[in-house]
Amino acid sequence: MKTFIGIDLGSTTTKALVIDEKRNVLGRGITNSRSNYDTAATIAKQEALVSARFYLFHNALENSHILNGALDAFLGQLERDFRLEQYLEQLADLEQVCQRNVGSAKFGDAAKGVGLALAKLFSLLKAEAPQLFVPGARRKSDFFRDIAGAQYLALGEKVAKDAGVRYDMLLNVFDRSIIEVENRVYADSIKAHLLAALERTFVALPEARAFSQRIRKPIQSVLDTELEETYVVGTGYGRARLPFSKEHIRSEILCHGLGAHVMYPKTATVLDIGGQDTKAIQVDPHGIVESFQMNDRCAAGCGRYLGYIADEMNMGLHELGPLAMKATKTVRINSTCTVFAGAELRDRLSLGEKREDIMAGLHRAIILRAMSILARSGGIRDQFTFTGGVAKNEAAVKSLTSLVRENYGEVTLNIDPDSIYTGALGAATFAWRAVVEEGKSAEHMGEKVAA
Amino acid sequence: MTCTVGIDIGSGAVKTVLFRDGEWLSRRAERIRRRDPMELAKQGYEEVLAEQNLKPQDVAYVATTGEGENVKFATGHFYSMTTHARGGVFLNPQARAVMDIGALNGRAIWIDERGKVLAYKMTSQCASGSGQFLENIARYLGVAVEEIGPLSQTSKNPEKVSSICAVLAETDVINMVSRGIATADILKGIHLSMASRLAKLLKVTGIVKGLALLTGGLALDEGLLAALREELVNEKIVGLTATNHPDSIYAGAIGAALWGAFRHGRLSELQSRAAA
Amino acid sequence: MSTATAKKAVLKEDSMWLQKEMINRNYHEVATAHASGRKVSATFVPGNLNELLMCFDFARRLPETDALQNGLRKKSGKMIMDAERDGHSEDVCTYVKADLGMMLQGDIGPTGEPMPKPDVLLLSYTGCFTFMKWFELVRQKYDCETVMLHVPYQGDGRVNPAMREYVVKQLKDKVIPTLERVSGVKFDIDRLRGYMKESVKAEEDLVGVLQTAKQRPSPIDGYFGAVYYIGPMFTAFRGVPEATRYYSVLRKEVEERMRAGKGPVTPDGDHPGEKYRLVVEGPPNWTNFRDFWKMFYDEGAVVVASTYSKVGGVYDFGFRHDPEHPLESLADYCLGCYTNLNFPQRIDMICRYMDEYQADGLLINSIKSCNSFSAGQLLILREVEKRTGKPAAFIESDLVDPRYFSAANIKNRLESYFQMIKQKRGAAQAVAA
Amino acid sequence: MNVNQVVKRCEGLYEDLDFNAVKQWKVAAPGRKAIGYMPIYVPREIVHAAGMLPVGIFGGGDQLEVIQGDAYYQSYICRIPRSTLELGLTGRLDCLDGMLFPSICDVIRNLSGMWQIMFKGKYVKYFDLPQNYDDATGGQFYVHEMRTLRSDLEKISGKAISDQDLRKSISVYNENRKAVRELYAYRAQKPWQAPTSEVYLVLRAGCVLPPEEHTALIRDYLRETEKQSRPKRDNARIVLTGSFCEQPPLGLIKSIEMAGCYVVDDDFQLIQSWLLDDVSLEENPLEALSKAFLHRSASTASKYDVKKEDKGQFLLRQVKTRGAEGVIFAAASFCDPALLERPMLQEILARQKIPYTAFKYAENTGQMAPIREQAGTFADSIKLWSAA
Ligand SMILES: Nc1ncnc2c1ncn2[C@@H]1O[C@H](COP(=O)(O)OP(=O)(O)O)[C@@H](O)[C@H]1O
Ligand SMILES: Nc1ncnc2c1ncn2[C@@H]1O[C@H](COP(=O)(O)OP(=O)(O)O)[C@@H](O)[C@H]1O
Ligand code: SF4
Ligand code: SF4
Ligand code: SF4
Repeated sequence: MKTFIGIDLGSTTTKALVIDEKRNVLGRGITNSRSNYDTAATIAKQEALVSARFYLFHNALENSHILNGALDAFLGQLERDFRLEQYLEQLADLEQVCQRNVGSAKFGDAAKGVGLALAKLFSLLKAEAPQLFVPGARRKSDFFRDIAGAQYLALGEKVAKDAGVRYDMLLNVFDRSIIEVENRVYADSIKAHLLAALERTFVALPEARAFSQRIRKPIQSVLDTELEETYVVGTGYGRARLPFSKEHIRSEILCHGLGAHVMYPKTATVLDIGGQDTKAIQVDPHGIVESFQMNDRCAAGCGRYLGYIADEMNMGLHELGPLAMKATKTVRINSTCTVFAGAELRDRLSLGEKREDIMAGLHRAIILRAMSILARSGGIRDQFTFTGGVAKNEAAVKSLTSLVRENYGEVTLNIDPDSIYTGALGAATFAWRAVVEEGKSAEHMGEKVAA
Repeated sequence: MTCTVGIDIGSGAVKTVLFRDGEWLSRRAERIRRRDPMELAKQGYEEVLAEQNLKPQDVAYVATTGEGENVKFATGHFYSMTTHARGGVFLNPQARAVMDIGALNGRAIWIDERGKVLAYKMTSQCASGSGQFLENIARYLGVAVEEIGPLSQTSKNPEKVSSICAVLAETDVINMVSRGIATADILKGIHLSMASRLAKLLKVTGIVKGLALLTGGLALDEGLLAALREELVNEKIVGLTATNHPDSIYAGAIGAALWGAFRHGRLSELQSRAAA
Repeated sequence: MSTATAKKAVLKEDSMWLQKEMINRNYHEVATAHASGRKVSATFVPGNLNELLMCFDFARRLPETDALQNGLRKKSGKMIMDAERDGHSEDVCTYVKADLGMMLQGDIGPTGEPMPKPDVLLLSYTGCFTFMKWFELVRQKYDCETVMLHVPYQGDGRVNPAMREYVVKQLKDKVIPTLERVSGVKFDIDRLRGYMKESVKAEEDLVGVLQTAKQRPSPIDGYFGAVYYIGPMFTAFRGVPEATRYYSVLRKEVEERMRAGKGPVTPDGDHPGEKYRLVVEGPPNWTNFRDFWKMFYDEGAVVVASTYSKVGGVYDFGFRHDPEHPLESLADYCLGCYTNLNFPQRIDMICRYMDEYQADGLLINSIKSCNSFSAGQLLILREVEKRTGKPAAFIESDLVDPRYFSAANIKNRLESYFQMIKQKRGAAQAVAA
Repeated sequence: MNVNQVVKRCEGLYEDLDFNAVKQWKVAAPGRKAIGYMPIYVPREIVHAAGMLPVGIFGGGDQLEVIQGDAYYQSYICRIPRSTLELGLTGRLDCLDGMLFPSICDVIRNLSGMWQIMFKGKYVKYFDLPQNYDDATGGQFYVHEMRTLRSDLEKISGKAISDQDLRKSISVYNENRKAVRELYAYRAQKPWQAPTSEVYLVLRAGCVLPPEEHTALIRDYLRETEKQSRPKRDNARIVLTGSFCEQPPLGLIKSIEMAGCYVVDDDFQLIQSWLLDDVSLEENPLEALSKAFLHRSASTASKYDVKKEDKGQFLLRQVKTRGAEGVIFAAASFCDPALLERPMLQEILARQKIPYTAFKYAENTGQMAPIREQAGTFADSIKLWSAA
């Protein structure tokens, strides 16, 4: 079948989104942006296509009425099992790379001990892996680097102590190895993983096993359907480095404007807070951008700010919002310099302020900056759509809501749980338009992405 | 016999030293790593005392420096440039400039042979030349802190980081990695940008010749030292020679302990005069 | 056809060559002034009293032009750093720092010849506060005689008689006597009149050249190209017969391009075709001038009018130097400089350009250095958008500080802007159809 | 009122971003009008003589959340114009019937035009100050500027301003300036009794109070603080300079004092001490004001020094007459005038062997650690080495 793909190569995360000829969203994929843009784009796209398969599974199984009430539970389990399969493969890969790197590191006499400790550590990691994917498990994020990293840190300290090797050395081996592993694309194993996951799922859900033959059939037929990448459009901060021709690139401003419009057709103002930039965009009733403003060269008050804060507090990004929500007052924070965020935090802590109150202040500070950029672009008009990674943060949303009300009165505020994909949705829509409305055909893409 | 303790509470580490009549008896350095610095200060203080079998009442003056203005058990506080200057001449009597590169800020201090601050200059808000930035990047590149220096020195084509902002500089570095720039060249590039900022700070203070001693946590980074030497030549500040000292990280704490002794002397003098 | 093209190419070379020659000769004149017994003056571009300085036989330096030339030659970065090392803040205008840095490096001019210490600094305090500090700094370092000409600001959008009188009085009581004393040359008002007559002719031709951009396609780029065209007029050449000749050659050349229906000439040859017509507010970036320009013509953008090409005098609304009233007209010239206009006037001017030059939008290049231009530009943006209904965009760079030119950032915004204009245009056409 | 109460009152006035004091003054009698002015100097006498209240607008401080104001300024422009705009756009300056923007720098100059566009219908004047100090040239121009202001205000109030009115107002302000001079002299003498964080607030009250009331308030403060003896600390005596426009946050002033410095002279809110001595009541009042401005006014980076030798003399006099041991340059970030002036002044201090240090701030600077460190090191070095 024909698919249209948008890829948004952000400074922090790379997002991909697939739509079909009727502009139904088939799938979304995300990965952390990394040093290798091609890889990031490829992985995001691959993830989106995997998610598209799940969507198609859903449709196929639904049509066959096999699992009636139990369909969602079944697919949820299948997805978790699939993630576990993926995780285990990457973990095995990581172990291998780590062991190799111990050899090349200058650890001298300690090398042997580190090697043994690593072996121990990985056996623990493997043993714990299924735990990470049980229903309702909390993970630091969904990226391998973060999940594996968090586990490695947590278990590594004790392993190091028991084995009498320096913890620093274990950390160093990890830091060296993770880059190599995360830049590997495991394209070939996806089908195999899906099939293996299916087996796991049948184990986990004995009720479903009864219909295993009838379930396998539609799944296999979905797997046999070729998802033709009819047209791909790239956007985002790193778009210039995508191996696409100019025809296949759109500015991120246009994509965010259009994406927001597709999600909420009445959108007039869009705010996007990403990792390194904040954009305020005004769009007309057709989704065409009328004006826009971005933060200037200083990265103060963008998403990365929260990243620094999270690092400083040794917390996951998704934990910041809930902490700030517990605040009973808002500490005034004046500087939103990302780099000094940690210093500011310590400063306030030493003055005896509570963590949650400071967090509330930090979130407000970010939103204040965004409010200025919005004001600069012409203010907030009804309806107002908030997109980008920071829109996932409930404390940021709370600050925004109250500041919008204070300054602009009642406006409809749209936040989609998938708002991080807004740019990719816009790009996919441009891809669709290029073929369906303008009759273009894809030019030859860079090999790596086409592969 | 006068015992004094100097405690330097930095943003990266807490350093504690014990002195008796100008003689350095004990030391402690503890990376903060998200622990409470005030606790670490107390711990360091207790440890240096225990090491010399001393009790708190044996200590004439506990001097803090760095972010230690609010330490409860301290006798007095000196500001870090004052203490780094004094510590600098203690470590190397030839030093006429002290450059302290901490986790967040850099400072260049021009001093005389007694450790008097003649002029100084601190980095301003933006922090792409800070220790923390280097540390973050090293982590990203998978390089241990101790390896940074040696690796940087192997670089043939250093790639300079132009961005003034640490956040944007991080992106610069990521781009470099994707362009296939060697790790050594990236590290050297960062060292060079840091060095050029430091050279600039130094020049602004007005010092033209003498020995410049690196203090603080980054002083032992040989790569930075080498880069600084290059920058001094590039910038034609030829009268200055940069160097470091194995105990450079303690400079602030040493200065505090020594100034504590000095103030103690003054204070008892005043007291005896008042009694008379 | 081929002969015509060939001829035009030669002609183009004529004006370029003429200008290059003039500028180099002036640097040489300045460099050798003291050896040949001439005194040297220094003054600023906005409100430069070139004709008056000529009356005293000064060799004329313009520190802003030095900074600009050093920027184009990529030498300014180092100079700025040197000035910062000498105690200057990172926050302040980089023109000043480039100039002071050049002095610190031994005052070697952009052409490689050593520049002499000025004998007098004519501080025409027009439209920029920094000018005052700049010359105070130079005075403190080099002990030059300084004479201040305070030009009041058009705070309520007009020049009142008291303002004019104040300027003229300063010219008579302070400026002219000081220049006489320093140069040893007696002031001769008829000499001034004579130079002014030359100015008028050149001014007429310059306006003619800049206004060809009203054509579609425009034969010139009213920003990137115009900064070359205004060179002689805004510096040491206004009033010099050579400049008059330059402008008449230039005008013929441009008018010929216009008749041939050709677009502007770019460093890469002919413009690839006019897709977007823009008005630009704010000075250009000099350190990456070619790259910056390329970002425009690669996308098919032509600048049809700019405010920067008026910094050394706003001639297109009728002002000409007036040989009949020389001192009064010098005063009017200073008072009417672009940066001496108040905000409503600046906005009116831009809106007028948008309309008369049929522009698709306004682009503001905001310069970190220049508070005079930049403080409040975001209001200009909003007002012009509101009044013309045309989209405006905002980019940031610096004149001569290479650290503040972020190519990726600017390109990103420009691309988004052009795509936006295109998309809007598409929508408008769809509605029309 | 004891000294704490006086200070509390001033603090209340300082923190009140809604200018309630002005509103109260206006409603106290029908038809009253208030005119705002920005740094550094306007002849308040003329406003006062028109029966109006001159109101000093010194930005929004560190308590104001600037949202809309930021929309008009790039990151490399100082903060005072954006917070002032914020005050205006949020309606906090609606109690003003006009705004004066004196010539201080390009930023304020441009703001005057922006104000005309954004606050249509309000009286706005860019008030030019002469940079030529000859009575016949700059003086004449300046008198003309003042005359314009006078007739503008007459139009607004609907009644003429007589020379007699002007003289009366001049004498009111002569008295106010005298009180300010007393305050400065007292602080230089006993800085522990009059900490600058308090002196600043007492001065700042003059922005919103009628001059007569402010004069009384200063004297209350002096009388009351003298009654309450406070501990004297071993601090370094310094002159603080460079803050003539955007004001530092109070926390910064406190930090400097906490770090071991006594501020014995400064250039905060210069307008209050701009004219160095009494303005003559004998002459034509506008000419008297002009002469005072041209020949007897404070020096600041916004003013041209006619001769090279004049540069820095004012600062040197401050250091000498107040018995200061050093100078702290504290300027607003991105303040071109202050920052360009600084190297010249530093060179002069260096020649005189007067120690100095320098840093930048913004009116909403929140992190004081670097400030404390620099001021502290400076104080340390003065203290530890003063005997040596
Ligand atoms: N789960 C989450 N909870 C809260 N904040 C998040 C979460 N995920 C991402 N973010 C925020 O979003 C930012 C990245 O946003 P994104 O739109 O992906 O940026 P970009 O497009 O620049 O890559 C991060 O810096 C972080 O602050
Ligand atoms: N052995 C080392 N080699 C290189 N850098 C080091 C070393 N030890 C510490 N550092 C760096 O020094 C910084 C801390 O230095 P320090 O002078 O203690 O700073 P502060 O006084 O601000 O805490 C840390 O950011 C760390 O990167
Ligand atoms: S370091 Fe901080 S203040 Fe500087 S540019 Fe980066 S985010 Fe902005
Ligand atoms: S501020 Fe602007 S006009 Fe003034 S000297 Fe600098 S660049 Fe020129
Ligand atoms: S702080 Fe400085 S630059 Fe800003 S408005 Fe005031 S004088 Fe002008």
